[in-house]
Amino acid sequence: MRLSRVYVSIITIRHRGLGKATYNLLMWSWFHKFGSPRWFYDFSTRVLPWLAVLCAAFLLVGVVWALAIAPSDYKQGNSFRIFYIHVPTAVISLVGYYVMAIAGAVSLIWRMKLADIVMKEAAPIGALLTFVALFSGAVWGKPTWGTWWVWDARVTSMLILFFLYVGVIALHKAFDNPEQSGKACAVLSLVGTVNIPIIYKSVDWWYSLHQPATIKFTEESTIHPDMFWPFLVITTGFYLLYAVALIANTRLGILQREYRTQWVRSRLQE
Amino acid sequence: MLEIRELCCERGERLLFDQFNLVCGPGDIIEIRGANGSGKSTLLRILAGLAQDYSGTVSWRESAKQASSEVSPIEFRRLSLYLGHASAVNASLTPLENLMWLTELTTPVDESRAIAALQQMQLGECEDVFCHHLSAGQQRRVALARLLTVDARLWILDEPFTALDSAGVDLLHQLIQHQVRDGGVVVLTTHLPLTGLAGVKVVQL
Amino acid sequence: MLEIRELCCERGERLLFDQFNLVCGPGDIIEIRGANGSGKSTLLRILAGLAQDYSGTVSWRESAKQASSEVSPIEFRRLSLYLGHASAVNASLTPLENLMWLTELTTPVDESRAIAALQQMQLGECEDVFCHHLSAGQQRRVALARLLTVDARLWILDEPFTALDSAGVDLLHQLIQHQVRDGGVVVLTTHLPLTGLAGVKVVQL
Amino acid sequence: MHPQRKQRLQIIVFVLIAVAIAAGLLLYALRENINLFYPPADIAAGKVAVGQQIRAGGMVREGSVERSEQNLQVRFVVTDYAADLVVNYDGILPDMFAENAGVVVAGKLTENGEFEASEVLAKHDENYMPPEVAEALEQSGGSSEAEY
Amino acid sequence: MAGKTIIKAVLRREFLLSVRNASASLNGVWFFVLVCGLFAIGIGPDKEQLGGLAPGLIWVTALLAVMLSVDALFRHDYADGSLEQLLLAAHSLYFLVLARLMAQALLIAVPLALVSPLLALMLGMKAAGLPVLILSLLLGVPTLVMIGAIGAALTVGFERGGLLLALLVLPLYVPVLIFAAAAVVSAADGYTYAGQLMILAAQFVLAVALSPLAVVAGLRLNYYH
Amino acid sequence: MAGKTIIKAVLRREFLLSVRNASASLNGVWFFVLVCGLFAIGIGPDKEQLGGLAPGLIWVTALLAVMLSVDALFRHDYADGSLEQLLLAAHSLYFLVLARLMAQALLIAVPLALVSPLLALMLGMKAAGLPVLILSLLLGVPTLVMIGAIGAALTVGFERGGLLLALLVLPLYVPVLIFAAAAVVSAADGYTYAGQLMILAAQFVLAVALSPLAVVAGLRLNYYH
Ligand code: HEM
Ligand SMILES: Nc1ncnc2c1ncn2[C@@H]1O[C@H](COP(=O)(O)OP(=O)(O)OP(=O)(O)O)[C@@H](O)[C@H]1O
Ligand SMILES: Nc1ncnc2c1ncn2[C@@H]1O[C@H](COP(=O)(O)OP(=O)(O)OP(=O)(O)O)[C@@H](O)[C@H]1O
Ligand SMILES: [Mg+2]
Ligand SMILES: [Mg+2]
Repeated sequence: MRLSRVYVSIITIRHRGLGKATYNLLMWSWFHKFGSPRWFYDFSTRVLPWLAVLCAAFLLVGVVWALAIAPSDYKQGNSFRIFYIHVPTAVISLVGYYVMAIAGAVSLIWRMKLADIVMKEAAPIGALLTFVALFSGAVWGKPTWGTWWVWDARVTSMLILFFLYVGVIALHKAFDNPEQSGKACAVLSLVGTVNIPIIYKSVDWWYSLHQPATIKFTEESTIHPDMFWPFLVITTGFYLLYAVALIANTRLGILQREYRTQWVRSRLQE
Repeated sequence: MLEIRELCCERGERLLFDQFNLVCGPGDIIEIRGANGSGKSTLLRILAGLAQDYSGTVSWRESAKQASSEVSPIEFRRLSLYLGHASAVNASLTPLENLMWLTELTTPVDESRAIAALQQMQLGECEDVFCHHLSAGQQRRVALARLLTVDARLWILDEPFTALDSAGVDLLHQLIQHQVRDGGVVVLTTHLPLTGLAGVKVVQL
Repeated sequence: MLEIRELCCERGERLLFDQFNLVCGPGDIIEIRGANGSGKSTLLRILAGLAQDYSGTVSWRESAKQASSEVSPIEFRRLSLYLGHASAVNASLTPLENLMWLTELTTPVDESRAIAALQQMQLGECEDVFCHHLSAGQQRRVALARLLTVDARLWILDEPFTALDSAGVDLLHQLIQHQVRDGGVVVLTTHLPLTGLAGVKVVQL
Repeated sequence: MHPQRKQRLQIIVFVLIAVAIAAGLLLYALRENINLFYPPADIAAGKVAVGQQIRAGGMVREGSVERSEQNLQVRFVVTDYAADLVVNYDGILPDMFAENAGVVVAGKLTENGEFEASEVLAKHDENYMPPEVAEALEQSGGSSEAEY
Repeated sequence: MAGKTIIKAVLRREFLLSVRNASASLNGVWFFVLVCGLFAIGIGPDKEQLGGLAPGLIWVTALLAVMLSVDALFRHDYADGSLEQLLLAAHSLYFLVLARLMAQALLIAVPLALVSPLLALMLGMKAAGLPVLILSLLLGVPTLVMIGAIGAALTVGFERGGLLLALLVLPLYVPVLIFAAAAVVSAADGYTYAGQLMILAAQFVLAVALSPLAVVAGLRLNYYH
Repeated sequence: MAGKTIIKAVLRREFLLSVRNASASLNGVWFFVLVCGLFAIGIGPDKEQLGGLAPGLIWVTALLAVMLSVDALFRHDYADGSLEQLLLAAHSLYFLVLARLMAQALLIAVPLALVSPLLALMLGMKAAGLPVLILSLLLGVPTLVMIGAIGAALTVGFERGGLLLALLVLPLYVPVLIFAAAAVVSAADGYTYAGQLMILAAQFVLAVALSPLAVVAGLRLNYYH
């Protein structure tokens, strides 16, 4: 009985009987400070320009390298270059879902406004990336597979991912109270996180035409280094682009949500 | 004992109430008064535990002195009864079926008591007519019959007199009087003059 | 001139009214009174032309003398305005959008008149809030604003005072008084004492 | 215990038990072969019934492609380097279809052990390299399966 | 003329509501795409097989999408009392209902028709069938809306009307389905399809003229007492 | 114990309502039968072809039938205020919601499973697949109900929620569809299917435990203010 009580007090984060320090740690007061929209807005004002410059640099170098300098493929010729758009967008759109879902979880559990805004802004960006991955894949499919659409595992699961994003966006649009829509979208994206691995596994098992992984972490990649380096550069550029887009949109979201507060007024007047 | 401290709530950029305080104990009838749209219903929903976006505290204590006697939310739901603008009467159930369900959400009840309650609300004849055939006042009576079957300490009634005829109003007055005589608390809103009730404390919103 | 002859209506094996007769002319305020479930709403719905299973006749004549001056059903709909328990206010439209639509079903209207009507009903601030955010009384006011924009001769109002605060009740009293002074006819039900209105004819059901 | 906490504990215990059961079921399921995609070796081992709709895949064996003169009939051998599968197909082949390249065929096995394809898809392999490298590899006798 | 004001008012409200409510017509399109995807997943990815089935699958899906949209047509207005006010409008209900139905038909048919070529290609339908697919949807979906509205009017008073509606309406959808699918299949295979389209058009014209009568009667029925 | 009374009360009401409301569960069955019939019409009656497609078609149809049933799950209770009273019940909502969902799952799954062999035979599926078809429906449909309920809870406040629900819920239905259809196909072709059924069962168990959490959160947020 005593054990269960300890357990319950841990999971419900009850502070009675716990040390003040532990309580502070568990209540994440520091976490809330950094989670305040105002802190984020000011912080990002300083960071965003640097990030944007870095992003532009990586993308520029990456694009030139990928399109002009990197060799063409021995089988596919120049159509292989779609690789440099397709793979980064595909990977980031997946990562983006988790960014959204984690932000949703944080906003639901700790009622953090910033997380709520991040989650909502992550959805359209993710959907756009997914769309680009689908589209570039389709364009690539025509020369390589002979058809621009197949119901293959990865392709199908990507389509489903797209719909998961669209669902979150539609749900967000359907409410007119931002706090309600925040909770609703958080619940939905969390349900999605439980499901995404299941969907991926199930679809993966279902049928496979799409190629297996080229870029591997545990063994050596099956791509020639001359092709791999520009890929790394451009992928870094895309990650940065994602970050820049998310931060910029979040700033807009913050302004929209907090436009009545004193600090937003003062920032806008500057 | 119900205690409201520094309640503050805003809706669509309008501050409905700010720094609202209220303490009431056994035997109190509190009438929340205010013009249309002043926030009475919102306040009652917050008391009942339905609305969530407000700041401040609402608590119910078993004894006024001990701070530790604050009850848990589930316990509070067992002790309180909320009756809002929507009467929660399902159109395709009979009055008895509706009443049984609504009651059992908080208090176990046997059918005979429910039937007696319906009879007291003058619904004896309509016991097994589907509720969508009932008149507006009769539907309200079905919802109000719950006051007779549930053993709650705190009643939260949002315009309970709506659609009732004068006999119904009198009956409800009696029920309220009875409840506070037993040491209960009643918080209600209405736009009618509450002349039939003694000892009403009016709170202007 | 409204003329009801030998109206008879039964519901679920209960005779609500039998051989009901009523004649009223310009300037009349008729209050239908009765206990909950006595059939007031049913009667009003029959008058408005919504319910159909009854026997007897309901007719509206331009002049009391000529039998041939009875108007056609569509003409009658243009001349009458029915406001029932359900207020016909769509939750995802704004008050103005709701009012415009409801009015234009019978009377062409321009927006400025509708806006003025809403202002008179104290809804000026909520002009473009979606109606599901409005309080019960404010929704009722949206429905009632139609009394100001529609040019009807006969008002059929089923418990129009529901959810209104005392200012709202006074306002509605004035509107009714104004309507009958202009030679209109008002048939209404309510469970409130109509002390604020002069010359009400009560019909017990 | 506080009734509220007791109920919360009940929920947690319930969820944990459910997750454990689900994990057990999944572990059990993963031991079964539930894939309908077969390499030629499995087909040769008789794991596939005649007439069953399946998908098979592997490399197109070099020099095995025979095209008909009159119509679109093609016949080629798919191999996973452990066993061979003879495939017949009547239709337009995708552009990327080539000897020594990956392919996925959908269809069914016929009585004579050959595969009647209703669809042929070129499966792009996961190797990317410049043409010169590929040529060099070719000359040195390696296959495109080369590792870096 | 007063009639025009009323019809305009009804149309304005219709468009306003369809814009407000979670962009309902767009949702119809998403539903359309999703269900086609589900079919591909359920049946298996064999493109040749899917290509042959595509006209049938697309049309059955369109039919379900219409049914779902139509279900909500009067339900909310019934609940909040707007429907009784519509029935008391000072104008022939036939034309009011017709206006609403036409508006809905437009709002539902056009998005479906626009997105259908994409789906058809994804399912591997032959490109030759595409124009006829679009045409058949533009002609057939409005008919489905009109027929569905009859069911919606009859079931508006029931709590769980959605499935009851399906039961009433789906059998009536069969003629449209048959001719529409046949037209698309013929076109995809390079045969003549004018006949089938003519029949679809005839059905459309009939539905436009007759269904408002039935809808009005159905709506009135709910206010019998 | 008070908890038991409440759960019993919730279950009693659920069954009463489903009996009263135009026998809603039966309507699901009719929908199931009708749509399968439409497929036979839309695709053409080539029995051999249909037989191969049958598992997929039947399962997609079942999935739509469930979605339609689930849509009404909370809508009416929301409109008449019963839902707020449920949220104020003196018992952990998790178990109350779980009870309702289980009741609904039973009411929906059993009739579908019972009628499915008939449909399968009509569509020309091999008889070997029948027992597994029934089993897969009994295991899979409850999962669909649980997942669908999450969407229903989130969209309960919207006028035209049906299509939005589809958008939210159908993508999540994919895993169930894949394994269920695969189990039936394997069984019909004489292969092992235990693995797929196990996975279906695992999904069911997970859904039972987790979906009430999401449903409760979803219902609550409609009463946020
Ligand atoms: C519409 C069609 C397509 C879609 C939706 C799609 C989707 C994806 C996705 C989701 C990934 C990331 C997978 C992961 O990280 O686990 C990916 C990676 C990749 N895709 Fe595609 N794809 C499509 C077509 C193609 C085509 C036609 C090709 C070329 C033959 C291709 C080549 C690749 C490559 C090389 C990768 C990187 C794999 C790795 O290294 O992990 N894709 N694709
Ligand atoms: N999103 C919103 N935007 C603007 N105003 C809102 C919003 N949500 C709620 N409100 C306002 O909040 C108030 C809520 O009022 P509430 O229902 O509590 O009033 P009430 O005092 O019960 O009125 P009544 O006497 O009419 O029942 C209304 O004035 C309403 O207009
Ligand atoms: N099918 C039916 N079976 C039994 N009784 C029915 C049926 N349909 C209607 N009734 C009865 O008919 C009466 C209709 O009452 P109506 O709504 O007209 O009352 P009312 O006078 O307006 O009452 P209130 O003051 O409560 O609004 C009710 O008593 C109702 O019980
Ligand atoms: Mg109120
Ligand atoms: Mg009445």
